[in-house]
Amino acid sequence: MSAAFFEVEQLSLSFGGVKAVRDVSFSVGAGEILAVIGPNGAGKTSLLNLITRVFDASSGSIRFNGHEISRLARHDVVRQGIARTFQNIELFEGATVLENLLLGRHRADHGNFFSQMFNLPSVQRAEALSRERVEDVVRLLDLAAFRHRPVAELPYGVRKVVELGRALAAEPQLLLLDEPASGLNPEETRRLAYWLEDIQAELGVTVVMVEHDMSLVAAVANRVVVMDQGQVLTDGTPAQVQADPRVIAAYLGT
Amino acid sequence: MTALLSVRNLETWYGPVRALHGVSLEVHPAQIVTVLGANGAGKTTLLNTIAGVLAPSNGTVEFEGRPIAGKDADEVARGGVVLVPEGRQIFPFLTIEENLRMGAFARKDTEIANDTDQMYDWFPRLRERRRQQAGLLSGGEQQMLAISRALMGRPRLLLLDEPSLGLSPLFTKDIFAMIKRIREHTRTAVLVVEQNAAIALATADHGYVIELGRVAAAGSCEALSRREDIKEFYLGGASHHLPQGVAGGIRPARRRPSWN
Amino acid sequence: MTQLTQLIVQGISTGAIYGLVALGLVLSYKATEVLNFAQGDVVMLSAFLGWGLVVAASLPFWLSFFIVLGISAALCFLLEAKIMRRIVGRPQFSGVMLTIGIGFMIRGGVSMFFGPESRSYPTPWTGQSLQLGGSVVAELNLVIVGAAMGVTALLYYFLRHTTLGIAIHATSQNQLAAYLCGVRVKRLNSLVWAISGAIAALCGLLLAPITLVDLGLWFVMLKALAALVLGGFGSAPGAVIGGLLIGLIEQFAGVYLPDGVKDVAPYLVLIAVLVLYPRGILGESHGRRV
Amino acid sequence: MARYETGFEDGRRLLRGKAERLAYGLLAVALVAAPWVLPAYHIGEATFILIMCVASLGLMMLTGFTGQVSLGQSAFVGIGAYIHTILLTQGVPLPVSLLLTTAGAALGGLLVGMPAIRVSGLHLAMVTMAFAIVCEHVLGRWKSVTAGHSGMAVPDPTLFGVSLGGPRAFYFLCLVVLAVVLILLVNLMRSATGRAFIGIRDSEAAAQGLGIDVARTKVLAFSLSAACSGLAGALLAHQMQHITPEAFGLALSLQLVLMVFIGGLGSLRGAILGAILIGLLPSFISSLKEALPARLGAQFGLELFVYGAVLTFFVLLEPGGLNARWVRIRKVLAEFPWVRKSSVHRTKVYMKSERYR
Amino acid sequence: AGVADKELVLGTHLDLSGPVAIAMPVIRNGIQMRIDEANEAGGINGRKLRLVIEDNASQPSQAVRAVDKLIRKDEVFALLCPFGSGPNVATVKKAVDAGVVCFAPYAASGLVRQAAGQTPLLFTTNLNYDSTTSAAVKWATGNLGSKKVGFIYQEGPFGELVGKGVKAALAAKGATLAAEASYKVGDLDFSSHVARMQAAGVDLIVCATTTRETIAVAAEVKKLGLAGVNVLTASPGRAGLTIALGKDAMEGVYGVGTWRIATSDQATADEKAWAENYRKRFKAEPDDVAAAFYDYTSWFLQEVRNAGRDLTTDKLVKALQASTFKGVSSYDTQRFVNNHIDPEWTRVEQVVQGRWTARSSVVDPAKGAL
Ligand SMILES: Nc1ncnc2c1ncn2[C@@H]1O[C@H](COP(=O)(O)OP(=O)(O)OP(=O)(O)O)[C@@H](O)[C@H]1O
Ligand SMILES: Nc1ncnc2c1ncn2[C@@H]1O[C@H](COP(=O)(O)OP(=O)(O)OP(=O)(O)O)[C@@H](O)[C@H]1O
Ligand SMILES: CC(C)C[C@H](N)C(=O)O
Ligand SMILES: [Mg+2]
Ligand SMILES: [Mg+2]
Repeated sequence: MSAAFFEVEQLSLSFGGVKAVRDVSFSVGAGEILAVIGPNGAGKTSLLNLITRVFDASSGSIRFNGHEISRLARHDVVRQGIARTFQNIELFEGATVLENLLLGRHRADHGNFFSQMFNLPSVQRAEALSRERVEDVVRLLDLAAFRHRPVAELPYGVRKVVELGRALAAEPQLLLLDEPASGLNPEETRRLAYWLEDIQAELGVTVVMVEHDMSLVAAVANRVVVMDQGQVLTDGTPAQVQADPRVIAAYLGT
Repeated sequence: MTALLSVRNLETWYGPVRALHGVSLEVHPAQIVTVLGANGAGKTTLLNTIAGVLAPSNGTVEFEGRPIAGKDADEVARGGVVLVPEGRQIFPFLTIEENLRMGAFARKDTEIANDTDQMYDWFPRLRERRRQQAGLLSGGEQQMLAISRALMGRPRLLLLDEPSLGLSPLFTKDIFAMIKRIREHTRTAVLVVEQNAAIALATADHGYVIELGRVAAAGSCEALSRREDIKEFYLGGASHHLPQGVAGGIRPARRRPSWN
Repeated sequence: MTQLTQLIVQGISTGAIYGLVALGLVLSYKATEVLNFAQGDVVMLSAFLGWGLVVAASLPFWLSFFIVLGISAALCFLLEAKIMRRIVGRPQFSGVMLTIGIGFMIRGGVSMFFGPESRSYPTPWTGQSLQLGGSVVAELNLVIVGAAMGVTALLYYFLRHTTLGIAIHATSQNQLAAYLCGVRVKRLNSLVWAISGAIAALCGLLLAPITLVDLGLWFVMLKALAALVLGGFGSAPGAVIGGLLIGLIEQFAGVYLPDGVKDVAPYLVLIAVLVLYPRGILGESHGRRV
Repeated sequence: MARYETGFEDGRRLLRGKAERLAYGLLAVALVAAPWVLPAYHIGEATFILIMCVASLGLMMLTGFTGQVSLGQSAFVGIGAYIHTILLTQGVPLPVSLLLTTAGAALGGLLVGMPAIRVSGLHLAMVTMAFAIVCEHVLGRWKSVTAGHSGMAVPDPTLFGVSLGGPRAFYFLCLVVLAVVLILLVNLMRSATGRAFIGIRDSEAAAQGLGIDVARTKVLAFSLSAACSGLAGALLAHQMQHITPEAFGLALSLQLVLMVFIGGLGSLRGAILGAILIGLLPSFISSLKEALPARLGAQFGLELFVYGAVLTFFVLLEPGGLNARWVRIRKVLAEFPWVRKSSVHRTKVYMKSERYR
Repeated sequence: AGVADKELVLGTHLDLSGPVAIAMPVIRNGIQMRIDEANEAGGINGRKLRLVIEDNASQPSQAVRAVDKLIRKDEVFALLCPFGSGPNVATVKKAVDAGVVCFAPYAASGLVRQAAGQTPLLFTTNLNYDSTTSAAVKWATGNLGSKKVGFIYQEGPFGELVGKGVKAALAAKGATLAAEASYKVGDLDFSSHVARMQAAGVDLIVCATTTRETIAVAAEVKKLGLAGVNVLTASPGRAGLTIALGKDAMEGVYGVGTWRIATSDQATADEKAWAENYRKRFKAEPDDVAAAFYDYTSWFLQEVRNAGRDLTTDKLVKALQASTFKGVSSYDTQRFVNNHIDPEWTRVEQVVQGRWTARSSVVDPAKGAL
């Protein structure tokens, strides 16, 4: 598989003495869903943080669509078409669901500062367009009932969905999800699986997702990368890794 | 046998919103009880109300025969009911060691050092990092810390709000095994809210299902696991967990666009 | 040479006062994350109370000293228990707003009760000075430096090495979790405010002989704030270091820099330090995980 | 009062429904008619409040929406007042001078904002406060430009040869400026930049993750709020007729912050309500003094005491600020016959550390 | 405005809540005492007097609003002894433009006059800080042999003006200031100011300071044991209050006296009666500043009476311009020349055994000795 859509090579990161990520390499083809699994503290979140430039990698490269992105400014990563969710949910607590979703579209063209101040017709059109796109997301994720609710008072599960919606509103080509199913019950996890399939099939979005729920991974992932102690332990199809004795010993348990 | 914890008709509001509509449940000594329910059903609200984090506007909570409803959380905790809250409430700028020390804040005995060692044995990851600021731990590591901090308080009733959140499958199994072990050793009763209903029902003795702030079903875990509706909603379908590919399962119908 | 030592000695003793006031701020900030803008007014109030007891009620100095410490501690205890507690859970700056309002009330109240005139009263140290290595030091200055060092050492030990001290840190970082650990959060917070009130009273009683008992005493707050921030919010040794630094800067800028620079020198340093070290000199650095 | 949206634009509309259009129409009429109804003294007070509204709207941008507390706003008001006065004495026409002043203050905000955004929270409050102290000092010392502490007389505002110095004319000048500022800010807040402000306030990590350039947006907010404050300063100069550096000291900064907090963070209406309350306080207190028995009324410090008491009262009573109370009242009015007793159920609250942001 | 059938409304603004509030009670007492006396005697020309006091907190901006209220809402006839250079400079024009007489502001007269522009409605009684201090410094260089002069001053108009006087006096002798150090209102610590003086080796420290600061400087000089260094304070620091508070620290300090201290041993019967009256009214020791403001109020009311029953601003101004006055605190009879008090009687005094004691003869800096 040459000229992969998204590719990480020899990526490393350490905090003082702690080597959180060590020489991690993998690649994802366009439209694939890649799951990253591994024990707690294996460095999965750190890996996502490296990709979205929260941390500077001590070495290695990240290529997306043929561009090297490991030196971009943090806010420029989105412009490349990468959006993410957070393990501990980072919503804008003081805003409503709708505003959160609209914020997801920050990178779309909404006119410059002055035209916004004067609310020029171009700005009005852009805003209406954004709202339309956001409504698509609302429809997809079934959030209509919560549209005008402040996120601060939503239950955990809904908040997770809103965060997913916000990332989708950015119309990314690559979606990074950090434990999207944590806190969801099996029924809800199943809904999530459908959404992920839709996202992949209808929107053509590539997904890299960190997840502990093996049922979800088994259901949607095309490929799985297993990490342990900052390193890639193995990779393969869900069935392959689930059968790997090392994965069972370190991660799945018997 | 009298109940260790008995909750009767509990009602809790968030400002104008009623989240619990009169919930009753019981936990007996050395019993493991699980509470299941969809998102927003009110499970967290229930545990928080029992622990004194929220104040009920109606109903009673009795622990070892003493009423504890409406008391402050610290008093409830000192009385032997310790909650591991949703969303890992650790002390981010204290070290792991200090976090554990805070867990034993109300204790005066000399066993604290022993217990700390015990925690480190159960969670070796924490020993490695014990002088590190807790806020820098990974999500799962923080969850381990939250659980072990609660255990440091030697509770007689442990309230767990989604302990498996963010834990690897292996660790989830470990945690539930541990709950059982602790119960065996110290006869600590446990009330656990869990999304992973399969493992919760396998571990617990008794279960409650909460829907929209009311108890929708209750019974022994075996009985609950056999019920079709529970299999469907909480155990993820009858036999297989998730459909393989788009073909499997029944898709929920797409909603039409709605405006309000 | 003597000029130099004189300046250093003087700088340290003024700085110690700033540091001492800042220590009170550190405490209440540590426990409740409220930056107590009324601290300066409590300092002022204590000085007036001291005058009331020593001059108006003709009590012996040391008796008055402890009574004032007690009154001020009780006042701050009540302030936390009855007022500050009501804004728990609101944005951090609400505390600042509230204490500003309370500070105004204290200042207005003192001025209504005692009248706005300045006054003075004798202390065991009034007018005593001694030669120290060729420079003159007022005894009072030594007392101040001693008090600042003593209080800092005590606080440092208390906050670092006692379980209760750690509980104070814990409470401010995650109040809910502290409750769940069985910490009597409310009582602890009030207690910490009481200690901070006692420290404020100490400052007031030590400042009065230098500056007169005066409504303007609360101005010391501005310098204390600068000291607090410079040292890195919420660090007891940091506050004292910040205070000493500001004291010294003022002295040296006052003598060696062009006229007028002295008044802004501490603030210029403050800006420079914070822009370079956004968390202050001894501020704890903590990343936030996402 | 359920509202139905019938198109994507409806979500952004400013005035919804007949009732609202009517209410704001009446308000506008009242504001225009006021100078003919009110006695001269009250026109002056109203003008002062209009000016304070402009300044507090500026600070609301920064503190209420972007979450950056500034205790240094007085500096920008001062800078605005001085630039405007100097330009006017140089013969620059009023509208040009107002624009240049706004631009100048914005530039000032930019220069201060760039280093200041490195710190946040209370640290930022202290840095900006230090800046305000330094700025006041410089205004007092830079005698060749500012005439030092003796201050400068401010020329009367004239527009195309017509003097706007009279109470009525000046009232209208301020009213127009406030209206323009308000409309521009409302527009901004309902578009992408406004959302970005809120995003930064609530979660910098997420904001960055969505492609918001946090540093740039913060500096923008700084600059914008400085521009408003500078503009307010220009008007304030006319209101004072004689400006001295002390007029732009810490007390003014505190007042502005109080307006924003008591009005209710994160709402433009709050900024205006806050400005009205804090702006009216001094006259309220002085009339209170006359109403009190002479012995009490003549006490020194009564002003301060009452001022502090009112502040304390409002901070304690109105967690969400005046704006929240307004919203609640409006809701009750809208649902009138079916008034529901809500929020009788007190919930416990816990302090959330803001250090861990 | 302000003249009703049975009432005459007067206004003033003082620093009731700001940094100089300490100095206000005596000022207010002085004014109030005279007004109460007049009212007790049945008012003036059949009108009772009502004084509206507003707070300016020493803030020009607040003063503007206070004056606005006094003029527009209370519609006062005149402003009587409003306090502070900053507040007065900022508001005087507003007042006189509105046709309100501004009488005896306690502020740097020259600056207030400059701010007011050409107007007959402003009457200043406060001796110019520059000319009076200048005279005192000249006296010191002659009589104390001071060679190197240092200057500690409050930032603001008051300090600047005193500085002008000091520099003028030195320039006349071909000298310059050896060192200067400023402070802001509210500063508590003066050690660095005095250290700066010490470093420059001065033998006379001129202070443009008020009560607290004067004491602090004197105390610091004492503490350091600076031999042969004299302290000379401009008129605001030369007050009974300063000694009452500063006690021993003030011993030996020189001051620029711009009014007589009515409570001295050589008090006349009138003055003794006044002092007794003051004690009775306020249950406090009489104060020289109170006496001065009692006098200014007296002078004003004297001319209100002379202006007659059909009182107008014009009439009052004419009456004032033609008036002469001698009160409990004046060295001798004074009048208004160009609406400023004349002659500007001054003398240098020193604290001896807890009392301000004359050291020079009484002079008018512009004209010579009394
Ligand atoms: N800022 C930091 N400073 C120090 N150590 C850190 C920091 N961030 C992460 N670590 C450490 O790096 C390791 C990897 O953390 P990471 O969050 O990537 O794990 P993870 O694989 O996402 O685990 P989990 O499944 O529990 O979320 C952890 O052991 C953690 O303690
Ligand atoms: N702070 C709050 N303010 C208002 N409503 C709230 C608040 N917290 C929870 N709720 C509401 O109370 C109901 C119960 O919430 P709760 O958090 O107890 O659910 P849960 O069963 O724990 O859900 P989850 O599985 O997602 O954690 C929900 O409808 C939620 O919207
Ligand atoms: C009168 C003096 C005390 C000085 C006063 N502050 C002034 O400005 O004039
Ligand atoms: Mg993780
Ligand atoms: Mg929950």
